Amino acid sequence: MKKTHRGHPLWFSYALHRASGLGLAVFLPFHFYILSMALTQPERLDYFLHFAENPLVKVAEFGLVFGLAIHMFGGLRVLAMEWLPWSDNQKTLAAAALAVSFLISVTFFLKAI
Amino acid sequence: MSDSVKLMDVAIWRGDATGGAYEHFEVPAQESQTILDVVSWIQQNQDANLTYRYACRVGMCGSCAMMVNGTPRWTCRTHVKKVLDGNKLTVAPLRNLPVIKDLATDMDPFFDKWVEAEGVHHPSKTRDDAIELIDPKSSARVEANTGIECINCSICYAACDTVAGNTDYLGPAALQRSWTLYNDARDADKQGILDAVSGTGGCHNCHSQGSCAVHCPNDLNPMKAIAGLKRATAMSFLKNGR
Amino acid sequence: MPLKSDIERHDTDILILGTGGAGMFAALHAQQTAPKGTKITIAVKGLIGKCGCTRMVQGGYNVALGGGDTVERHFMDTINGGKWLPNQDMAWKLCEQAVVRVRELENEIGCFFDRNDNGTLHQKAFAGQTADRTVHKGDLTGIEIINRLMEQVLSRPIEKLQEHRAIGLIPTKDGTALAGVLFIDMRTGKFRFVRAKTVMMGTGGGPTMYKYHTPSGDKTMDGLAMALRVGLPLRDMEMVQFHPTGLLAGEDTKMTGTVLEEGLRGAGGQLLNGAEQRFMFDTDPRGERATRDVVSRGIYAEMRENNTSENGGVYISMAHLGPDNVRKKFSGMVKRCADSGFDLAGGKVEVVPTAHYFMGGVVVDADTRTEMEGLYVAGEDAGGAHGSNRLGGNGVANSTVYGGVAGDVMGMDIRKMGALRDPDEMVLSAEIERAQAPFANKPANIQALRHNLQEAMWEDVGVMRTEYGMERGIKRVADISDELMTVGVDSSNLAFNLTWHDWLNMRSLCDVSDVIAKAGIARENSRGAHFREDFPEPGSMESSYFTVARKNGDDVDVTREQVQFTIVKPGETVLPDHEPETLLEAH
Amino acid sequence: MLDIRLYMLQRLSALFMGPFVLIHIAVMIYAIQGGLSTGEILGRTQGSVTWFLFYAMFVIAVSVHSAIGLRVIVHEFLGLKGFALSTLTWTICVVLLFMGGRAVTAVTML
Ligand SMILES: Cc1cc2nc3c(=O)[nH]c(=O)nc-3n(C[C@H](O)[C@H](O)[C@H](O)COP(=O)(O)OP(=O)(O)OC[C@H]3O[C@@H](n4cnc5c(N)ncnc54)[C@H](O)[C@@H]3O)c2cc1C
Ligand code: HEM
Ligand code: SF4
Ligand code: F3S
Ligand code: FES
Repeated sequence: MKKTHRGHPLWFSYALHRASGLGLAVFLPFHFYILSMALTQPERLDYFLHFAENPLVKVAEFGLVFGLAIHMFGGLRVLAMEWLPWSDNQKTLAAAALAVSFLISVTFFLKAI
Repeated sequence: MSDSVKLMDVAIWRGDATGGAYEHFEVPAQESQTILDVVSWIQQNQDANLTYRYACRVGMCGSCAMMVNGTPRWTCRTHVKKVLDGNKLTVAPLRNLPVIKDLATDMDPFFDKWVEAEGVHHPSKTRDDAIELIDPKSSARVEANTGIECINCSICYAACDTVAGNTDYLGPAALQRSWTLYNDARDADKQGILDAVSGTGGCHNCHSQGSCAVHCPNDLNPMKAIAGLKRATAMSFLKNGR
Repeated sequence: MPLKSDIERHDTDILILGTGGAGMFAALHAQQTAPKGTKITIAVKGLIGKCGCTRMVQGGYNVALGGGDTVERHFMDTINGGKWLPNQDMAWKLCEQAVVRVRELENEIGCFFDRNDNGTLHQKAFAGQTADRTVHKGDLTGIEIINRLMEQVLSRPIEKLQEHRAIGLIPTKDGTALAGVLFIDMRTGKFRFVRAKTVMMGTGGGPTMYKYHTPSGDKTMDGLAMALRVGLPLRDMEMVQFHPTGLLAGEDTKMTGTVLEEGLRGAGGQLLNGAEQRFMFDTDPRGERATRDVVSRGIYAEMRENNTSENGGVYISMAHLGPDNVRKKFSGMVKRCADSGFDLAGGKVEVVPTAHYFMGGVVVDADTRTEMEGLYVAGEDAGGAHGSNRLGGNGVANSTVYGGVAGDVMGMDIRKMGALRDPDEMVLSAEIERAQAPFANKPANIQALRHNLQEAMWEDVGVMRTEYGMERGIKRVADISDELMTVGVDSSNLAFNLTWHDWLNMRSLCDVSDVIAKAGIARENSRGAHFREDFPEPGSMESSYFTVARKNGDDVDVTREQVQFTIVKPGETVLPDHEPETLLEAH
Repeated sequence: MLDIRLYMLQRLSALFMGPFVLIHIAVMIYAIQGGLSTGEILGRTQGSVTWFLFYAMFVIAVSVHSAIGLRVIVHEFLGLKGFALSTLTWTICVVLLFMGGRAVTAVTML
């Protein structure tokens, strides 16, 4: 890939935060819709929940949990940077957020399968 | 060094506000040679019509910045060896600013925003007063000093994707200037500064991409300055509602 | 034939040329003093505040702020440094007003200068000073000064004409007053004539006709060439200051000639010749710490004997002071050298004397007024304040002090001025024709000519001069100048056409080079920056004269004028009797 | 396209959500680990005022937060601004609130 002004850790971390935020926001209405089936069509909800046993869906769920975790920890890093006294190790913190998120989502994945 | 002169393949963006394209030139490589030297050589020897801008040639005036192989750089202080990609160089006008011609951009929007961000001293004293005693080690002064060597080259402005997407965004350099002033004990309008950076184009649009800090040729950190402004404005908002 | 319809016409009240310290202070002060509703316009060859040399100031700003130092002492240092040639009234005002100006810079403009631990301004001493006097912001003082001035100007209702190059001062028909200034709007390539009641010229001289030079690329003596053409007297034109340590990186790079700071020598940096031996102690007991002119000549002598480094200069070596130490103390310089591919901290860097500052300029009074009504000149364009040598730190003090003075004076004078003056249309079209001259010829390489001019001036009218050499220099410059008139520029697209401007730059440089050489011949002694091998003695101070050059038809006449010792006579001092000679502790 | 008010809303809602998301993830892991079936989960949440408040607040925060977040993205990527952008922001917020409200009701109130 051609080198541009973008190729550095904090930009990557920004991109990840944006992608995860967007992903979560797009997923959210579906999530709400499915849950509300409990209200309207419980049998379809059950169908969906069975569907969730499908391994492919498990992988998707892993993505979701990872997205949620990285968005949260990444967001907390940003909040800390903005509101707590400045710290110079933003790169390290961003990497830590990534690592923790990965850990959590892998845990989730392993538990799920 | 070999006897035969090595030729570099240099692609230069040519055009104006209405559009343009890259043109290729063959430029002899030299031992000591900056990107600015390459561009000048082309204008002086191959294409008399090539336009670019420079003044100080030593990294003080911030007028020679261009996109070099995709990244914004001060061309007078960028040695060719540092950026040469195989045998190729690609030079384009600085990103995020309107092009006047070829490699020269219109920097007015950058400076308009500088002023819009209240990037100008608000005096609390006059020439008839003594010079204020200021402890150089006080934390506010130390903070103010960190951003003071900005040469307004607009490299950070070019590196920032938020600037690219959000035309109102004041951008890293202007905001860094506001932060410097906010920390300057001599400035008489701190609230005015906070107000100026709290509007729709203000510091809150920054996504902490950090490209500003990565590319600043003077190793300044506008991202840090902007974080400072966010902190100060948030405190002010919680306290005074603005 | 020039098409009159092709020029745009524009009116203002106060017009300012240049955005260095002089130009920006003039704009700000004019705004403070002029009556409400006065239109102020600032026009500049580059972008506002991003061109010129004020921005490049490293060391700092001279001002006597007490602690034993006085305006009197600053004044005496200036007179002594200028070898009794300065216009004393100007020198006095420079020292006196610097005190006000630095407070203005700090308190109103917002500059922040380095502090001592007790909160007061930190001051240090440049060579030639008898007190710690130089206020600074690290070694990037100019950036701080110009950025702050730039913000002030940008945030005020001052009309901005950026990338507008002044090419002619256009007088009224009777020639006594200035009607306005002719510009090229560089971005479009069109001519624009701007009428104004008062014009301040602050285009900053700039001895860039030398092979090695420090000033900003936009400075090419345009102002002095324009003043010469309009018939104004220029003084001290032989006085070119060389900085001893310009970076030498070969002929193919613009980095060559840029300044390596004075502090390197002050801190103990050693100059070595091609055989890697120190040589400065052969010339002066102070060795590398001698003043700029002495060290420049020391290096030049070595170069003439071919005891040179690879590229024909000498080396500066800092490594014996401990690379880490050097890296810390001179981080800016070390980084700059590293960007150019040199290791200043641990290795040797090639250096060469480099043309730095131009003491000569338009004859003005201490209120910046010239012979011509409506024209004011300040900063490096004005002659007189420094005499034969400018002390480090007095340059930016001079441009900011006198820029402010010009603004104030214009703001007052304009009240007495009636309507805008009408230009001599003949002069106007002659100036346009002049600028269009290259369009008639076949395009050729202008840079090659510039190179020749720089060689000629460096060799024949450079660091050490003789009558024979300067005569040869005049001849060489004349040949180059003639050749320039046969070199064409492709006029198919004049918008932002740098090659056209290269040609115009050469025009100004040739015209002024000729004057420098002629003034050099007229001064038959050696003072300050001017060193004559055939007249190595300074001559008697009491009978000091300065040179005045003026256009006479197609030629230039140089006369000598007696220096008026209006404040202090040679051998005397304005310092009280008990004052020590210097307040500095000996090294 | 964020001024200080939108910024504060977005950051405060984010801060507020921190604990919710953690609990949410924890519940998910716990649920899976414990092999809880849907029925079991619903059995615990339905009729619980605590869970109702928990999820209601979560929905409000997330609606506000996402609406503002999407607003920024839409402005930067699609150039939408002014009235259109504000309308879009509000629409997203209201739609999410509505759908979220239904979901919370379904999960906690039956
Ligand atoms: C590298 C370097 C270091 C220096 N360090 C020091 C120092 O430490 N201390 C000190 O006191 N002095 C120093 N000086 C000298 C000092 O910079 C000058 O004396 C002073 O800044 C001159 O100010 P000025 O306003 O006259 O001109 P400048 O600041 O040079 O400004 C000239 C302006 O005129 C414009 N201009 C030129 N031609 C035209 C035209 N045709 N039309 C329109 N505009 C035009 C230029 O673009 C520029 O804006 C240094 C100089 C250099 C080069
Ligand atoms: C603990 C939880 C969360 C925290 C701490 C958090 C934090 C943040 C922060 C600080 C931002 C601003 C980023 C920036 O401007 O650079 C942001 C943006 C965003 N958030 Fe969240 N968030 C959280 C949960 C969520 C959830 C659950 C969603 C969606 C369902 C979401 C969607 C978004 C979107 C779409 C953006 C815009 C992204 C961008 O501008 O790049 N967030 N979040
Ligand atoms: S912060 Fe750095 S990159 Fe940005 S304008 Fe200033 S010097 Fe240039
Ligand atoms: S690159 Fe842009 S997004 Fe912020 S951290 Fe710098 S200003
Ligand atoms: S030319 Fe001045 S910074 Fe490059």
